Amino acid sequence: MQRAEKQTVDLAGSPPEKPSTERIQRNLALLEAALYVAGRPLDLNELCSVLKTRSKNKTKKFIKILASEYADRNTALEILELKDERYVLQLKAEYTPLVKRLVNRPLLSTGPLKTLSYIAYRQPISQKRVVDVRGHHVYSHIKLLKEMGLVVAERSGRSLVLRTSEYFADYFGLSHDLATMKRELANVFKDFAKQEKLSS
Amino acid sequence: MQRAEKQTVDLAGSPPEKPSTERIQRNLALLEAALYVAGRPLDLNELCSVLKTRSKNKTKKFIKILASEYADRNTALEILELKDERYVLQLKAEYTPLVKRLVNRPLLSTGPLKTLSYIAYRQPISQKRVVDVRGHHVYSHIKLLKEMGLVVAERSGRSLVLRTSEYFADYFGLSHDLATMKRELANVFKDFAKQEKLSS
Amino acid sequence: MASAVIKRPFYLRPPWNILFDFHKLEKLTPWNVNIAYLLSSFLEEMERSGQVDFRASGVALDSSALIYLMKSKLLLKLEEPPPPPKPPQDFLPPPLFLPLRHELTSTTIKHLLEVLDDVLRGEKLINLEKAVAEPILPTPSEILPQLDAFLVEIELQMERLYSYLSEKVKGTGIIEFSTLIKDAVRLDVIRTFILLLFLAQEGKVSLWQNEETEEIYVTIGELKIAESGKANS
Repeated sequence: MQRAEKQTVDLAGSPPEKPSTERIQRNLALLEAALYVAGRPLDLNELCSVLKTRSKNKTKKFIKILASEYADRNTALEILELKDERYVLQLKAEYTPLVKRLVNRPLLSTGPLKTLSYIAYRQPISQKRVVDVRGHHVYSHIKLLKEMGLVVAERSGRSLVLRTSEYFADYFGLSHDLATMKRELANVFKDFAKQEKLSS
Repeated sequence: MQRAEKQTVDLAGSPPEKPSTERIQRNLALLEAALYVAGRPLDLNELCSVLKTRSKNKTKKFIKILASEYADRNTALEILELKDERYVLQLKAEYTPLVKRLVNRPLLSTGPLKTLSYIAYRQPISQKRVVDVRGHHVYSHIKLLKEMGLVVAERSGRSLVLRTSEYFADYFGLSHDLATMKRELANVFKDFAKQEKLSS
Repeated sequence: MASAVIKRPFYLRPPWNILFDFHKLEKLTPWNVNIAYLLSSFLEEMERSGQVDFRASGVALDSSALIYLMKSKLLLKLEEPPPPPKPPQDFLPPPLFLPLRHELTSTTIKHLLEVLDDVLRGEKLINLEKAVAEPILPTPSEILPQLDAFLVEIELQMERLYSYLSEKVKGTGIIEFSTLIKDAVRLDVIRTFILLLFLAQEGKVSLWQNEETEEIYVTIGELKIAESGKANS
């Protein structure tokens, strides 16, 4: 708390045109704060608004410094740049199995994740079709995915049509535009298949 | 970064089992991972289990190193020691107002939140009573609330008694002491009840 | 040579031999056999050659029946319901990896209170419903099941009581109700009385009561009258 007070005093006294070390530190901290609370990829516009600047270049410079600091630090967290200049703070994948039991929200196991993949890939898709292809056990998956806000169901005539939510797109840093998102997903799956081949 | 390295090098040179720098880094990263994904205070037992050690002293040493690294780094995040040797990784309070508009995801959807509020208001309360008042669908809510660590269930004779957890208190900024927490909750609810009476 | 040819009957030659070789019969594909042709040519040949042999005809008939049976079994096999449709094939993408991210959530204690309002209103409703629905008297359903079972079995019970009575009144032709219900519980007393009323209605027993002692007397004396009446009519 004392630290914080000192910092704001320093900031208030610093000249605007010559970014002081404190000012840089402050911007980096703001970006870190934004990424930490969001828990999803943020695009450059959102990050600009946090820094209260219109300069995407400036924001990009800061976020890249922050990402490289994280990389140098070599700890459990990483800042990744996703497609379309989106950035996300997350746990490195290798740590997931070691701490996932401490997560206070339902985590999806492989079965529901497969169902999610399939819905995402084929959306909009009727619930019936998903059940036909994946089996009757997916009713529980669909319920879980809806509860977690990853999938939404809409009534269309007599059938239920499933699609992924905006939260889903945000979570994975995918486009909100359906066609684009599907293309992005197809690439994700292709990369995955490649990795599988390499590792097997 | 340099500071952190210096520190770990110091440790590496210290007796008795002479842990390697990599090993120390790994332990620090594990604790960071645990605190990051939990998003709530963890006690020493939980942290010990992450390091797969029984030595609370060893774990305490590591968590203190991690906390001081965070402090030295002077970014948006901090690791604080709370009462009863509990530790939490959190956003420094001063950053909250600057980024809170990026937070738009509710803890729970309305249904489970209603069930949680009812349990909090009437606790300790039998599961049966909650089901009677709210309907059979609340079994899934209670399951979710337990999975999220917001509610704990205790067997009392032949019935299950529900009450809110310490994590619940942490989340809503209530006291960690159970008795005080209940008093605080009671006060909040009393104020609410008064308003209710006035408005009706 | 010539005698050997004469000895060997014509039907052991193709094409008729398949009707007389049981080992071949079991192995052949029944659809390849034209039974009508085989049998008619067999008869023609028998007539032509003059080698009339009823045993051979019998065997030929038996074999062709067997071939028919094989054909019809195959037909039924073909008509068995088709296997359940296999799940449609589709590209199943690999499971998405969900990276762990901390995420602040927006729910505050204020939200908790807002929804609590709703829940408590629901709680009041539940209590209200309960108060209204609280039954003062036992519901009919609590009594009816026993009564139902009794009514369903009433014919049976009447028969039982009647044969019991028939045995009891053999000597005197009369029995007191009090003797009938000796040691019986109240419910059984009532049931017995109801059964007696039913029997009396059907004319199988007669009942009358002594006005002073209130004893009810039961006889099955009228039965013979009723039966003879029936027989007469």
